[in-house]
This record gives sequence, C-alpha cells and structure tokens, in this order.
Amino acid sequence: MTQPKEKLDKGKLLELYRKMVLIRRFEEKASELRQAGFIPGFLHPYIGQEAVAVGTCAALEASDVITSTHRGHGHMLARGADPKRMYAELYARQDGYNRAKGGSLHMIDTELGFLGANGIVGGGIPLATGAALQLRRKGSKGVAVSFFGDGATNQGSFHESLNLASLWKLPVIFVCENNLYGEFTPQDKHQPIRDIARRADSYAMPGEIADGNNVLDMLRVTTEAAGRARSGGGPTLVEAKTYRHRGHYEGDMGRYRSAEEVEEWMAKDPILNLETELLQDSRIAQQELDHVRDDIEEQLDAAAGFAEASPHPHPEEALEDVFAGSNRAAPS
Amino acid sequence: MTQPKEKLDKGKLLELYRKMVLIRRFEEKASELRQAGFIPGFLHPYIGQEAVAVGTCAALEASDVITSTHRGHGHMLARGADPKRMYAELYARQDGYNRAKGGSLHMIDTELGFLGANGIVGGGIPLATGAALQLRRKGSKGVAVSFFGDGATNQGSFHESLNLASLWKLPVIFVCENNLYGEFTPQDKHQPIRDIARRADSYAMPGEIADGNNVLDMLRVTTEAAGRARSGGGPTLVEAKTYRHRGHYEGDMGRYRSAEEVEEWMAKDPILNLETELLQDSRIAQQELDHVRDDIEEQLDAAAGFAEASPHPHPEEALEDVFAGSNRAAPS
Amino acid sequence: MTTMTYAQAIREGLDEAMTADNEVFLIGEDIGEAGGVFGVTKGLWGKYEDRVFDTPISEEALVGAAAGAALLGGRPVAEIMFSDFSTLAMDMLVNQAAKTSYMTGGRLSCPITVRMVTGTAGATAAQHSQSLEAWFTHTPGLKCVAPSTPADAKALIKTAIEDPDPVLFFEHKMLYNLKGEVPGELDDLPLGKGKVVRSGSDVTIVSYLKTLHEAVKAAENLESDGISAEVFDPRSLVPFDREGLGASLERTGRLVIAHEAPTTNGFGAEIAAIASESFWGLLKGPLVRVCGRDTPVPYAPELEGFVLPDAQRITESVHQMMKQEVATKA
Amino acid sequence: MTTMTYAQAIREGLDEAMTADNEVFLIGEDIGEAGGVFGVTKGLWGKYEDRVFDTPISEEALVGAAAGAALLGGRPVAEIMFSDFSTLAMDMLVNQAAKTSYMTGGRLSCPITVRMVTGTAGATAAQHSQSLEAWFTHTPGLKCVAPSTPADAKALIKTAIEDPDPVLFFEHKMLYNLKGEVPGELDDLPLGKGKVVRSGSDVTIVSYLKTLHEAVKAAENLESDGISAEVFDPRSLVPFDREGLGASLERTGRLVIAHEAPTTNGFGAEIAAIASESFWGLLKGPLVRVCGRDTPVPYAPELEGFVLPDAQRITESVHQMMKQEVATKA
Ligand SMILES: Cc1ncc(C[n+]2csc(CCOP(=O)(O)OP(=O)(O)O)c2C)c(N)n1
Ligand SMILES: Cc1ncc(C[n+]2csc(CCOP(=O)(O)OP(=O)(O)O)c2C)c(N)n1
Ligand SMILES: [Mg+2]
Ligand SMILES: [Mg+2]
Repeated sequence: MTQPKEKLDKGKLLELYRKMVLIRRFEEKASELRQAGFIPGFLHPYIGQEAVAVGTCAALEASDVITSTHRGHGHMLARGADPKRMYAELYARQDGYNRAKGGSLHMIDTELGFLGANGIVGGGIPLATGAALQLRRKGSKGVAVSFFGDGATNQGSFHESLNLASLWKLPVIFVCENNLYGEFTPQDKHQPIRDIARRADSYAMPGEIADGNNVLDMLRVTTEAAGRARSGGGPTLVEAKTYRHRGHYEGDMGRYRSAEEVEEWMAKDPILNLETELLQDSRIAQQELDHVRDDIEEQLDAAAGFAEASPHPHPEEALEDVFAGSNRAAPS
Repeated sequence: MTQPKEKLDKGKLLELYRKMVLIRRFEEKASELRQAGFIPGFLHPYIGQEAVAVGTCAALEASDVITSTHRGHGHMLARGADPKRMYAELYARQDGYNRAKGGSLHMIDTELGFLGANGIVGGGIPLATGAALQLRRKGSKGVAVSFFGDGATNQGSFHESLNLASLWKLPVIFVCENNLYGEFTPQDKHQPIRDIARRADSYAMPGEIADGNNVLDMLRVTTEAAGRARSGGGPTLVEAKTYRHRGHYEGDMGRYRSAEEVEEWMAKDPILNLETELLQDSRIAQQELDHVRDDIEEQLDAAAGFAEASPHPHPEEALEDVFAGSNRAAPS
Repeated sequence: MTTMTYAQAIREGLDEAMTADNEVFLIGEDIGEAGGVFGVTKGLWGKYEDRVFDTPISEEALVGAAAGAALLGGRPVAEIMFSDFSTLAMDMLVNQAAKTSYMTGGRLSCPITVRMVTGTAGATAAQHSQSLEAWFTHTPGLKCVAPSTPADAKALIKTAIEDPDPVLFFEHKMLYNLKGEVPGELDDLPLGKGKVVRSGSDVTIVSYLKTLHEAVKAAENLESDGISAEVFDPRSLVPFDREGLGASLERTGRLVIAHEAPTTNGFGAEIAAIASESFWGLLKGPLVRVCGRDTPVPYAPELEGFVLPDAQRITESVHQMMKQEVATKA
Repeated sequence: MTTMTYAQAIREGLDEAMTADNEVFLIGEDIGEAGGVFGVTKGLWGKYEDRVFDTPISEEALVGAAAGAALLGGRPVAEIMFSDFSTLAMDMLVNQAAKTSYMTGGRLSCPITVRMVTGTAGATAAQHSQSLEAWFTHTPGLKCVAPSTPADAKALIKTAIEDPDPVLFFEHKMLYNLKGEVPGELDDLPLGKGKVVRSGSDVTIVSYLKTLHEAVKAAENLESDGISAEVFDPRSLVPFDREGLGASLERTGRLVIAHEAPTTNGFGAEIAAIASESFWGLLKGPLVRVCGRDTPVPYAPELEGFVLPDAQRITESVHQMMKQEVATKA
C-alpha cells in the first residue's frame, strides 16, 4: 500500500524526516514561547499530523499552490517556508510574513504559492477551487491543494466547491485531515459517517483514504492525485486518517479524549514511524537522524532569536494595506 | 414498483386526480391572469411536476409540516390550501394568505403546517430540519418535508442540513424534484452526477429514486420515508425524476431545451398517466373525471373572482408586521 | 455619442475590459449562453466563450472561485443575480476578499469585481429587492460603486475591473432599461468622484441609483415652487467624495439624503454623520433622510410604493424642511 | 445582590429562561459538554442535557435549525462562537428569520435569539474580532441588543429570549470576565431603554459594549480636567432609545459617539444621523465619532490598540471638541 521506501533516494527520505521534525519542533517551541509570553495570539498545534503536510507537499511542484487552515504551520513549513519569518509573524513583528497584521491564522508565503492559513473553517476550499480555475485558464500544469479538517467537511463551502471542481474537472487535491475531532467534538457527534472519502462519490470524484501517520503513504496517494489533476483528470478527495497529539489549541488540555485513545495514537506517531523505518534502511544511520535534529534545534533557536530581534510595527502602520497598490491607507 | 392502485380506494384515487388537475389548472389560469395584468409579481409554474407534490402530500398527516420553494403553488395546493386566498395573494390583495406582503415566493398557510414558499434556492432545507427538531422535541409523530429542486442540491444549505438531520436522526423527508434544469442550466452543466439520490450516502441516509411523473410511485416512496421518519429511523432523500412543461418562469420560453426532449416528457405527462390508469380501472368512468374537471373550473373561476373582489391593502399597512405581537409597526 | 441603455452600457464596459485584458473573465449563474436573467451579459458568451463561466447555484463557491482566481492574478467579474443572494457569499466577500490585502500585510490582493443586482424590480418582494450596499460600505477593504446613468455605468465598471481591490458594483434593476448618451471614447472615471447632476442654491439632495432619478424629478418640482435644489450623485460610496459633498453644501447649506435601502444605518446615515462631523458649519438646519422605510420590501405595489422613497416624498421633505426653518427663525 | 462576571450573568439568564420555559433550548458549536469556547454555557448541558445541542461546524444549518424550530413555537438560543462566522448564516438571519413576520403578513414569527460573540479578545486578528452589529441594525425585522454590564446582560438575555421576534444579542469577549453586582430578583428590562451610566452637563458620550467602559474612564479623566461628561448606554440598538438620547443632549448639547466597529457606516453613523435629524436644535457644535478605524482588525497588539477606540482617544476628542468650539466662537 505504501510507496516502497527503496524507490526514494536517501536524500529525499531524509528530507521528509527533516521536514516532519522541523514541524514538530517548531510547534513545540511555539508552545513554549507562547507560554513565556512572546506570542500573543491563538496557536493550533499541528503536532501528530506532520506526515500529512509533508507527504502531500513532497508530491508538489513549484507551480502548485496551497490553501490552508487555522492549523496551518505544518502545511507552510512542509512547503518550505522560513521559520524565521513565521516566528516573527507569531511574535507580531515587522519581519513577519504578514508584517504582523495576520498572525498564525492568516499566514502566507506568496513566493511559495502558499495562499494562506484561514481562520474560517472551510474558508480555504472555495479559494483553492478558484486558484485551480486560474491555473487552468493560464495553461499552467499547476495544481491547487486545499487542506482542511474533518469538521470542515460539514460546511457548505466543502460541498459547493467539490461539486464545482469536479464539474469543471479542475486540478485540485482536497486533502481532508481526519483527526477525529472538530474542536472538542468527536467525529461521531458531528457527522454520521466514518470515512469522509465516501463523500467524494456525491461529486463523481475519486475518494482515497490514506494513512495520515505514514508520510510515504501520503506521498503515494497525493502523487497519484496530482498526476490525475495535471493530466486533466480533475480533482481528488484524499482523506488522511490521523490524530492531533495536543489539545485543539494551546491551552486546551484535550480532556474530552480518553487516555487509551491518545495512547493508541501516540504509538502511531508519524515521526517515530518513519524513524523506525529509516533505521531499518541500511543506507541510514542513527547519527544522521541526530544530525538532522541538531540542525533543526539550531535553526529554530536562530529563528526565535530573529523574531525577538525584529522590530515591533509602528502603530500607524495599522492604517496601511487596507487597499492594495498605491492607495494603501484606509480612506477616512 | 408502484403502489398497486387496487390497494387505494376509489375516493382516494379520485382525490389524487383532483389535486393534480387543480394544480395544473390553477397554474394555467395564473399564467393567463398574469398576462391579463392581474398578477404583478414572478410566477414559476409547477406544471408537469404535479405528481410529486400530490403523491408526497398524500403520504402526510395533519401533524406534518412542509417547506417549499419558488415553485411552491403545487406543494401548497397538494397540502389542501385554498385557491381563493392563493389567488388573492398573487393579486396582492388583503385576503391573500400573506396579506399581500409575500406574493408567490413567500406564501404560507400556518394552519396546514405549510411553512412557506421561499425565494432563496435551498432556503427551506435548514428550516425543515429545524422544524423536524422541534417536532421531535415536542414528542409529536409529525414529520417535516422539504421540497427543493436539482439546482438546490448544489447549495451549501442542502449539505449542512442533510448531515445534521441524519446525525440527529430527525424526522425529515428531503424531496428533490429533479426536473433536469436549474433555471436555464441543464443538470449536466451544474453537477457531475445524474442520480441525486446518490448524494444521500454522504450522510449515511437512504436515498430513493421515484418516478416523479407517477403519483402512485411518489406516494409509495414517500409513505415509506414517512414511516421510517415517524418511527425514529431518521431522514430520507427522495429524488423524484420529473420535468417542468413550461419555462422556468412565466415569460421564459424554455428555448434552451430541445423539442425532442420536451416532447418526450410531454408524453409522460403525470396527469395523462393517471387518467389512463384510472380509466383502466373498472370502478372509474370518464364521466367522473369530467366531473372533477368541471368542479375545478368552477372553483378556480370563483377563486379568481374572490381575488378580484378582495380589497387592495392600504399603503400604511406596509409599516405593520415588521415585528410580531403587539408592536407590529416598524420603529422609526 | 451613442444612446444606449444602462444594461447595454455595462455590457459594453465588460466587453471592452475583456478585450483589453485577457485576465478578465465573467462568472455567475446563467450569465453565459442565457446572457443573464436581466440580459446584461448577452452576447459575451458567444464572443469570449472560454471566459464566461456559468456556475451551479452555489453563491459561496462562485464568489470563492472568483476570489481564488484573483489571488493568482485573475480579474474575475462575478454576478450575484439578485444581490439578496449575497447573504450566501458573505464569508467570501467579507472574511476573505475584503481582508486579503490587510491580513497579508499587503503581500497578496484580491481584485474581484462583484456585480450586485440591486433594488426592487416591481413586486419582487422581500427576498429579491434588497439594497444592501451599507453592509459593504461598513466592511473595510471593499470599495463600493453605484452608478446611476449609462455613461457612468460603463466608465465605472471598467474602473472597477481595473482596480486592484475587491469592488462591489451595485446595479439597479429598474435602471437597466434607462437610456442615456454614452461617449464613444469614454474618459477614465476614477472612483471617489461625485457629480453635481443638477445645480442649485437652496438645498443639496444626495442620492444614487434609481432614487437619484427621483431626486432629479423632485428638484424639477421644487423649481416650479421657487426652490433651487442641487442634486449630488456620489457615484461611488467607498471611496466617498467628501470634497464634492462639502462644496455642494457650501453652495446650499441644506442637506437631504435619499436612497432606496432602509433608513436605519443605511449609507444615508454615513452621509449624515460625515456632514454633521465635517460640514457642521455649513448647515443651516437639521438634515433629512428620505430613504426606504424600515421594513422588508413588501409584495403589493401599493405597499412597495409606500415603503420606497420617490420624487413626491423628497419634494415634500424639502418643503417641510424649508417651512420648519422659517418657523424656527420666527 | 451578588457579584458575578458578565459570562456568569448570561449563563444565569439562560438558566432561568430555561427553567421558566421548556421551549427554550440552546444550539451551537461546542456549547454542550464543553460549555462553550468562552465557557458561557458551562454547566447547562449537565442540567438540561436534552435541551443543549452541540452541532457540527455548520453555521447556516445551525441557525436554520433554530429558525425552523422557532416557526413551530420553539424558543432557541443559538450561539455564533465568533460573530465573524455569522457571515455563513446570513441567509438564515436576514432572508429567513428577519423577514418571517413581515413576508407572512404577521401570520408566522421566528422568535430566535442569536448570541453573537463580538469584538477583539486581544490579538485575535481579522477573522475573530469583528463587531458586526451595524449589518443587523440595518436589517428590518431584527432587534439588536448590546449589554455592557453583568446586570444588564442577565436581564436582557431573558428579555431577548421572551421577545416574539428574532433578537441578535451582542456579547463582547473582553467583558466576559468583568465583574459586577447583579440583584437577586432582577426587574424585567424592556428593550429600547437606555441608561445614563454617569451624569454630566458638558458632553454626552454614547457608547456600548467594551467601549462603554472606555467612555466611563474618559469621563473620569475629563472630570479632573473640569469637563463634565455624561455617558449614555443605549443597551439595545434596535429598538433605540431616542428619548433617552434626546434627554441627555438636552442636558449637554454635545455629542461624542464611541464604538469598536469601524467608523464608516457603523451604528455610530445612525446615532449621528438621528441626532442631526431630530436633535439638531440641541447641539452646540459638530458631533464626533471615536470608533474603530476603517481597517480590518490587525494581529499585533500595537496595531490593534491603534485601531480600536480607547479612553485616551475619547478624552482627546472631547478636549478637541471643546477647544474648537472656543476657537469658532472667538
Ligand atoms: C466557520 C467557523 N466556525 C467555527 C470556527 C471555530 N473553530 C476553529 S477550529 C474548529 C474545529 C475545526 O475542526 P476540523 O475542521 O476537524 O480541523 P482540526 O481543528 O481538527 O484541525 C472550530 C469549530 C471557525 N474558526 N470557523
Ligand atoms: C440563492 C439563490 N440563487 C439563485 C436564485 C435564482 N433562481 C431562482 S429559481 C432558480 C433555479 C432553481 O433550480 P432548481 O433548484 O432545480 O428548481 P426548479 O426551478 O427547477 O424548480 C434560480 C437559480 C435564487 N432564487 N436563490
Ligand atoms: Mg479535526
Ligand atoms: Mg430544477
């Protein structure tokens, strides 16, 4: 079922590992930094779901674009975003991706085609559909990827967008991260189905289930979907079965989940998963993994340092950017 | 497949026939009255779809409630509404169902549990779901029926409501009248599926296809759905395959449809269908059908007369009813 | 100069914008082969088949698709068949398109144009008649345009499409058949430039869309009663031509505001607030709003007529204003 | 008298309404066992398990379900977790609930209460911080309530639930922890009755929700500068207490309006319009709005602080108003 790891070269395997650890540690550190008072806003940690973002983004090309969610740091890092500018944004500083105007919920990197985290559950889905329309209009081979959660699949925007995308055979991959909860509500209290992939049939669209805790399986399924999209075969709904290790947001203790359930999923930790696999691979030694981890620690320390050193915005900057182009100030 | 007509007593069969002819003639006459300048607003004739409303409403009890659409006259008449007050409303007179404030798109009859036509495509679906919740809360055995078109099944409200209704096992029947067009757009240009009943599976809900031009088949399928709903089995999506004979609204010539297609469906006219069947029934003679038709002509002439005699509203009445209860006037 | 209807003028504006820029495309319900319920886009599908998109009845997805395409450089023009249905696309309009530039610190923009088919068309009742512009003037990040004549409609639809920000373009259904002169070579018309439609010295009537024409009629009535009314059409509501309003008040010292939307918190409230904050010294007495009454739009023509402002109500209000002033002075 | 927070007061109001009337039920996202993201409904699920409904993330369906139940006699109270998400339920709020009574000629009504969790909670940014009340004050058929203290919140949530019409109940997140005295036996508090929170003779500051408390601080500042400011809290926006406003202006002759929502076309514009239409004679000079700037709400605390009105900005505006008046007189 999963992409045989032998097919991937060592560098690519290590890169998948690096990205996943980067996300994990970025989020853990963000949590500490928030507790220490450096980050003023909401945080929705991606911890536990790293394989979804990393596997999917490994299937993408430079011409592809992404829309994301409130839980967007992982998607952004998997796409290659700069932790320095991400922390700077979380710190609400001038060097942040959004010049301190957006914060975690709205972060973008236009150069990477990362069209934004989104504070509205389901809000990114229509935007990805429109982005795919534009990619097709321009004759690009690019695809649009929309990440969203199980909870989002009960929003009208999900339905309308999947219908439109399939009708027009747009190059989109709809990646649903089914982590079994929408906020504090378990899936069986928010929808009467278990396999969300099943909803694809309403749109005559392929619906695939992937192991969201296995980066190679994610890579396999999304590579297939991307191929279909690029060749005019239209969109795919990919359901990644996964779990968030932490609460819904920083501060939520996740008490609505049983200890057994958490434990069971902790044992399926996507990073441990990959580590074990990699270490069984004769080409890769523990030491290399340690090295990756060390590098990441350095990188993140530097990133936090960068954020802290970045200047605070000037209050009057609040009036800029309401409108694009030359007329940036809010008219009064 | 269809309910054997022998099972129904003759009175009930004739009543089905009467209702269908009443709707047909009500709409034809409304069209004439509009052309003659008596009716100021939009009309969306139900002609051709009579079997859907009549079959469904024949499966209902007094405790049941209905939400409808822009094409609502048929649903209302099938439920037993008074043509006098309907024409009076279309004429915009005081004796109209909505005291001349609503018109065709918003007509109600609260005594019949007819909660309203609706000018918003998909607008009635969440309301029916909520009505079903209230029926269940009150321990009623009532069910809520929501009529809507194929076009409406691409609205977010359809998706969100079906999910909620199935999750909570609410007593609702979602009746989709698939007449193959949403306004001027054929189904294959608005959704990538042909059988809308297929969408039920996304909500783990039964999805049934019925012959919307066969009143007995409609009765059979909706009776089953109502039984399931009343006994706690939750909602059903019923797709009625049908066709509108006329344009989308009065004035639309329907040129976007091929002559062959129209002809093919005209041959399946639900009233002719039933007439042929009834005349094969030894209990029923042509004369009885003629009698039904004559009665209806009289009734409708009287209804139009009533409407014309009804007083116009006084302009200042426009300020009433913004708020319910004692404080009816708009605050200024 | 050609004489054409308001609907034709919008169509020509769209046509010219599509010819000028391949990124311009149209998206909406039944706007393609059918040419739109009001015929505004008639013929464009034939001319630009791959740039005119008929969508399912999915307002959120269609505005979202426009917004998503705009993020990547598209210049979509979305039609909301009746602006009442914008209720279903509010998230895309308000939380996505309007805030894109700001939330991203100016790094992304969302240049969509949304054609909002506005106002009553006569007995169209509560869910097909609304004038919702004030929701959007209250939404930072959106620009709002409301042309009242064919010439303005043509010029401003082009300006709206070229604008780098999301622009809501309010078109009044009852104006679609209104005829007017449109110059062959139209000058660019920037947003935020109002127009004195009729000069006067006693009172300024600010109005737009269909009600503007009622205001002009009122001014004609008033003239025969010896009152000289100036009629000011802001043409765009955001940005709003404060200078133009101020200059007019300087000439007249009195202000009447008229629009079809309900009075309470309509855009007239904003005009009133601007006047009483910034042009207080110019005003000789209380201003007056002659706007839609605070009710949904009723079906019956008699009721609808009572609810909406017309020339007669505007005329009477001006008379009353002048009378009261005399009474106060006495 | 008990001291309790604003959140507790709302909870007690809900609790008492549920005890009094079986038709009252709660519906929203994570309001049940979890007690709501801000804890407002904590404990009510335990007490009324079958009358507290946790829904999927489907704002349109949840408000629609409330509205549909209300058509059959239910008295649902829906929570919009962040009022920003009401964008997704606008059709149910505006085209359905608001218009039910009117469109049906008074034959049906839709008595829902919708709790709109409003305003910034500090760095909550553009999509979780909005103050959208002006959309709804502009929607005929809706009533709008905006309590600023625990006592008012408790009394008014009960009034809202008992009201036969759809009522939008705006709660400010930053007030949830505000403590205040709440009488054990609360008198009924009708909608449309404002309150003079602080008496004064030089200027009236009209404000509500969180900004009201900034206005009170401003009034305290002003007092030490020898300026006597009256603070008027309308408590409900629709219906609005015109008489209360007029009475206050009679005492002071000057008007400052302060709220968190953006300035342009905010409810402050309506207050300004009312004052300049109806109380012109009482005003000694131009009124002033001290409201949210016309931007989305930014993330960074420094930026957010710049955008939102506070005691300092209100104080300065009053000073400037008084100074300009002197200058004009001189
Ligand atoms: C429209 C909307 N409704 C509600 C919320 C509040 N909210 C934020 S995240 C969330 C849960 C989302 O669940 P899911 O889609 O499964 O994503 P997950 O958090 O599990 O990654 C909710 C309800 C929101 N942000 N937007
Ligand atoms: C939200 C919304 N969008 C668009 C319209 C305009 N409109 C009225 S009826 C209609 C077609 C509806 O198609 P369908 O649901 O199939 O019903 P039918 O007319 O075929 O009975 C459209 C687009 C509307 N009334 N409401
Ligand atoms: Mg989830
Ligand atoms: Mg149809």
